[in-house]
Amino acid sequence: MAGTKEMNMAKAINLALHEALERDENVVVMGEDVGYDEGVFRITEGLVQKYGEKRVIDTPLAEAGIMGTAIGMSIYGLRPVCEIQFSDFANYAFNQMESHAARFRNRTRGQIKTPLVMRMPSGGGIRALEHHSESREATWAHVPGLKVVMPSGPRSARALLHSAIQDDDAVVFYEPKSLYRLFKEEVPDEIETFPIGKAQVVKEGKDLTVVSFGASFRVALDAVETLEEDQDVSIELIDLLSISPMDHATICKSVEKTGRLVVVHEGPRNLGIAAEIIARVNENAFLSLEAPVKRVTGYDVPMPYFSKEQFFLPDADKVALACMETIKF
Amino acid sequence: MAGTKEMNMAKAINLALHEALERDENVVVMGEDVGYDEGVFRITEGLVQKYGEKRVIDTPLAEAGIMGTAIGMSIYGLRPVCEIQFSDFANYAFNQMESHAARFRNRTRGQIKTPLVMRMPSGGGIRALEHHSESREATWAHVPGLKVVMPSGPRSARALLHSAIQDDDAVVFYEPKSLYRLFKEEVPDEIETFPIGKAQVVKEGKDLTVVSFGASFRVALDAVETLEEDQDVSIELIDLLSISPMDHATICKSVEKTGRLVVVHEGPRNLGIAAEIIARVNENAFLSLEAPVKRVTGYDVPMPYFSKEQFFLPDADKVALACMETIKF
Amino acid sequence: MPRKPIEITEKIEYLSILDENANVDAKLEPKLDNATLKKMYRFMLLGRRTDERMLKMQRTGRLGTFPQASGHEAVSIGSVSAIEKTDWHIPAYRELAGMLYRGWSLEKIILYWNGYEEGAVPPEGVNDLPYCVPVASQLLHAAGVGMAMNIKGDKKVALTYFGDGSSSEGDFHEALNFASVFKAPVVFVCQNNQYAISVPLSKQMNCKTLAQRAVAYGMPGIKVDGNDVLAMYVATKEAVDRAKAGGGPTLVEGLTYRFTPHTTADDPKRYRSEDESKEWFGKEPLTRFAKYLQNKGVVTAKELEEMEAEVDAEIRAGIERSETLSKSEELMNPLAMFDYLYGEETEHLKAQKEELKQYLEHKKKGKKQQNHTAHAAGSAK
Amino acid sequence: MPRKPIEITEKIEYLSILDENANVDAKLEPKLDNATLKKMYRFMLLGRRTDERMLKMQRTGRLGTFPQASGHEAVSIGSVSAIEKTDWHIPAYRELAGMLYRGWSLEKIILYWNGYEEGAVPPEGVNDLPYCVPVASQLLHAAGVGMAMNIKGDKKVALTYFGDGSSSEGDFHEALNFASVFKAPVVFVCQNNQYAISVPLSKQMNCKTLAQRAVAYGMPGIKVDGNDVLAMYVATKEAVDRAKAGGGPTLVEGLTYRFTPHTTADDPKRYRSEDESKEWFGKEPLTRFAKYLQNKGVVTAKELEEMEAEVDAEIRAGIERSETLSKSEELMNPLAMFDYLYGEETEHLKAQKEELKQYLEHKKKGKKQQNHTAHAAGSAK
Ligand SMILES: Cc1ncc(C[n+]2csc(CCOP(=O)(O)OP(=O)(O)O)c2C)c(N)n1
Ligand SMILES: Cc1ncc(C[n+]2csc(CCOP(=O)(O)OP(=O)(O)O)c2C)c(N)n1
Ligand SMILES: [Mg+2]
Ligand SMILES: [Mg+2]
Repeated sequence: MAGTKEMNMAKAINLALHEALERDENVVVMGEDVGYDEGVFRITEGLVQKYGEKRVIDTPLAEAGIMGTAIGMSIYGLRPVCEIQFSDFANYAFNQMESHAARFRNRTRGQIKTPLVMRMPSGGGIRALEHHSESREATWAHVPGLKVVMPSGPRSARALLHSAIQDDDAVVFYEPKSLYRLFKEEVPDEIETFPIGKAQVVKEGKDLTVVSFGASFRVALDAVETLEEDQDVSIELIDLLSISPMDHATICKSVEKTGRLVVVHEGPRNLGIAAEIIARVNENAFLSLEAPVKRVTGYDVPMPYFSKEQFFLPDADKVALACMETIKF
Repeated sequence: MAGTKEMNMAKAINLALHEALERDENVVVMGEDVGYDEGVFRITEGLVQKYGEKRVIDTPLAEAGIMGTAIGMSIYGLRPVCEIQFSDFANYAFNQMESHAARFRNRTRGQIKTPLVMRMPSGGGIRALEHHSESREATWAHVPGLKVVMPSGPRSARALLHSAIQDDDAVVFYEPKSLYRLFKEEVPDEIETFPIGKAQVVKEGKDLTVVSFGASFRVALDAVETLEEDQDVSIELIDLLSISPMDHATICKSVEKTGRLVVVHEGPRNLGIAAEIIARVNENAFLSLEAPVKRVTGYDVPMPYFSKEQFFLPDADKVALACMETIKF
Repeated sequence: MPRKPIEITEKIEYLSILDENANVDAKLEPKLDNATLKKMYRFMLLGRRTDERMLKMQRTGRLGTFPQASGHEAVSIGSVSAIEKTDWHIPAYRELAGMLYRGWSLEKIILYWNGYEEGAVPPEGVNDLPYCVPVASQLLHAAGVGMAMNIKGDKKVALTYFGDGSSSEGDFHEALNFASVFKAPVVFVCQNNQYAISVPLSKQMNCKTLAQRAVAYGMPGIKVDGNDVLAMYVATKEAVDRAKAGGGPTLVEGLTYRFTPHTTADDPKRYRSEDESKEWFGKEPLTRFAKYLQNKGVVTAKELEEMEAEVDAEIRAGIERSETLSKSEELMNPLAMFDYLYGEETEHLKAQKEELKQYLEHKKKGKKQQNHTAHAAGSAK
Repeated sequence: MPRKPIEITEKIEYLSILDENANVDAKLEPKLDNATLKKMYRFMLLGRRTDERMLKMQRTGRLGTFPQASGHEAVSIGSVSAIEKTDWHIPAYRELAGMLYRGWSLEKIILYWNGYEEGAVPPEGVNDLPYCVPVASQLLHAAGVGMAMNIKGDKKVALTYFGDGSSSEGDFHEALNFASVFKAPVVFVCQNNQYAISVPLSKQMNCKTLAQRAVAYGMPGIKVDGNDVLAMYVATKEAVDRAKAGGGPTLVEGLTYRFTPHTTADDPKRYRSEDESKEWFGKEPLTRFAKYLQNKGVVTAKELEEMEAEVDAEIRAGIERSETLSKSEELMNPLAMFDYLYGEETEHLKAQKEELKQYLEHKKKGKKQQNHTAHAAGSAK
């Protein structure tokens, strides 16, 4: 790798947007307050100043409108990168995404495609108002025809965003907002892409596999590091990165080695991503499993108002407990 | 049980609506074409004639409008029973249901409730147009705060619909449309309710548990009956009925006995109901499992246009194969 | 500190040129050459006859349920003939005539309603989207296409359609608003057939005209006799020209009537009176246009007859091609359901495709075995 | 076969009664008794001072992010004072003054913005819904409440609010349309502060006034000086009376200005000029109303001062109560997150509640142990 620069995730996403606008004139950025306000999280900083109002578009306040017109624009040949201000409000765009972005290619036997990205901050941990903290990636991942990815830090955010923008299909790009400015990481000077549909084994281990993604990945990492320091255990840690398509092969390979699995995510448990991971491990590595797979996830309630959101969220202690229970099973 | 009458599922649902309007003046029926047209499937036959336009309401063509105003009406004290013409179009109502119907009680600490029903025909098998055949119950079941049920025939349809209407929470009521007029069944004269959140063991067995619901339940039943006739096997068959809350206790108890499980449903596999069932069996009956759980489900593609929908759908042969593979594992 | 009326500056108009008795308002009559006029009529006729033939096919089990389009030919053809091939045509599902005009083959149309994705693949040489089922959602695509034209600096227009009932959907509102804010070159044509399945417009909205909804978006609105193909043409052409000149979108309401049930699954007697239907049959769009063409000397009665025969032959040939195609290996291949979802094959779908493939092979073997057994049993008799 | 303009029959008006210099149009002035006028002012003041105090709390970490409401008092109070307790009040999130007027306690307001569901529980004795975050979605609830009133034959009204930007959402359209079709007694009040966060109204819609959107629903629309509490009262009262008399809904646009950032997380310098803000500060709603009250002899300068002191004390007491409450066992109990989702306890949530409970106990034990160890370590020193 040539040079690198240290930056936080907000900056890394902003960098990817600058780079994408620079290298491909078909890329446009659109959404509520993405122009002169530079986004409520300042992710679109400097874009309208540099690329003008034609390519960095402050839209009316209407999520179906944003995604529906983005579909039209993508069919025309553009590559819209849309910001939904908070993932919670993407509910309003569900029909456009499910009925159209997910289907145009299939129903026209490959003739029409919709290369667009729906970027959205998600998840809890920043003491935000109600309807500003949910993690409902499973809702989108259940839609055949969409791709759903979620980075866990600056480098994966920038790389996955480039992958998403270059992808010829509609990609839902989750931004775990609690990570925006949580930490910095080295990001290569050269534009990098991560293949959509591939997980990363971040750390090898022998006794247990832990799979996570997004902000929960940081929690899982924290737990794993503490456990390996304090206890005599060796844990393999996988960053899912791509939620759909999901790379169960990497997970199953790991479980074949460790025999045990804990999945950590912030979204509700019932029909959450962990359920599908368990189902695939059951299908592909059943005989390797030596203990039930543990789910450390959000509970099946709406995210509590922020005074008690920390109790809803997975934390390192919850993860550590689950890991030890699974190892000792 | 006193007397019974034989009827098909369309008639049984219609009966429940008549009964509900009759016994509770707060019940109102609303939706597109539910009045003089009596619904595109004629489920609302005779209602407007008997209960008038104030209580049987032809709404404008707007699904968010239907569910959003129903929420307001339910808060006011009514019990709206809404028809979404095809479940596919409920996409448009997703925000109202997810952000509001699922949350009012919780966010007001029990002060405000939204007793409403969202009825909708779903699933394939009737050679319908695109966007008229999907099964996406998992999308709704993943929403904390909603209840989701799906009957598998006339009797369960009428009983569950009464339960849903009497329930103080928002209930998504799936109607597997291919069953509307497929067969008749004895339905008791007295009004009957089935507890939401309870599955039914329809048939006991020793070698394998099969769980299904809705139209797929008929397919599963068919397969089970054939298998027991043709092969030396004993299969326990469970009709899930309630998708959320889900009665995993009944499933796990069965699996503890049989050690083997096949789940059959029409919706896409990825993050479908079977995934959650597998996850719960993994959590609660891990040591009993003697073979990987098999999923016989729709594939992870949009429902193909109808000339090839039968290949997408679970059929009795697919189920039978999966059962035998699981038993022989 | 006054109390005063606010003046509405949006121009909302009504237009009719060719009345039901084929009287024409010469001042308003568009200057169309004979070839164009003939082409317009021909496609109205082709649309009508195809619709009728498809109904027969449906009744005899050779076609799936479909939304009939008889009566909607003038709205569709009057508007579509006002745009160029390179412009965009974004239909709902009653634009049969217009789609044929744009080059959608009869076999595609039939394949679509017979449950083949191949029927949704747009023809080459035009910029068309396929039928759209979730009502009003296509309007946002049109707005987006129009926005893209502005971004790219292309002087084109997007022509899109929706029903009267569909104007109740939120997507209608968002689409007209986006188009208007971004001055997108879009013409929104309402097929106002006065019913959404069974629900009459008076229960769908509380305003006198659909056209006046344009006031909410600061755009011009025009209500047109939708059975008058000339008026539809004029209204659309003005809107197209304005859009291409940077004047933004227009709402065109074509008042017409469904001469048929909503779809082949519907029974309009439940909600429409026979009198009402009869009255509207009298306003039928083809008859008056045929008369106009004859009066003008564009076609003779004989030519009209010949056209009927031509159209009939064309439809027969189309049906035949569609039936051949639907029996082709490619179109019958169920495994194709996995092939077009994403730009590349995913491992996950590859596995499901394999699963279905093996199942189909297993079934085939099973059948062969059964046939074999049956055969053996037969020969044993 | 004419071409003619369509006449718009919906009445769209503009209303202003009390101008920024406190000149009053005597012909239009509502006849309100002194007690009512005073009450209106008092709640405008309470709203303003609460907003200001909450900002200070937020800046010092004692409150979460919240949308500030300073400047919106006249729209809120002018309208809310036109309904009865038994009517329904369905706010968005800038109706701080109106909610206080309706009986929402200060501690509830503060609890809400401090992340406690208890702040969303409506007070007894009124028919209020809590704050609504997904913009425009509450308008459908109001339409439904209005429809229910008609079904039940209740002569009440639902008063609901939304922002200028929110009128771009599809739910806005569907709500106004449903209300209008069903002649539901609903008054839709737009807090037109000319911005949706940073996006000015000119980029949100392309029509001159928001009020004219009423034309699309066949309902009356009125644009009001939203800093003029008398005009807001008159416009709303007329709409309320009409609604209760069966005349259906009205759209009331109150033109005003946010004197603050959008929320405490926002920086308006990015998108609004200081000049513009200064101009609007000059149109401030409280000052002119206070002058009017003094001119009219309703209050004296001294009384106004006393009111300030009272309000200040009230806010202090409210903050105190909220801080006591937020430390109460009940409000601190994380396990409550499982208790209100459904009417009955489900097995599934019971298990998750138990899981969290055990985890919390485990943590507590861990902490005790740690403390113990720390203590032991300390004593060992
Ligand atoms: C979002 C959505 N809801 C419901 C339907 C079912 N549906 C199909 S056509 C129709 C009526 C449409 O009425 P209108 O817009 O007037 O068009 P028309 O069919 O009369 O041409 C309905 C309710 C649908 N296709 N899409
Ligand atoms: C559906 C939805 N999308 C986005 C947001 C985020 N958001 C909160 S307020 C706001 C601007 C609202 O503008 P306006 O309607 O004019 O009301 P104002 O805040 O100016 O009072 C936005 C975009 C939201 N709350 N809901
Ligand atoms: Mg219609
Ligand atoms: Mg605003």
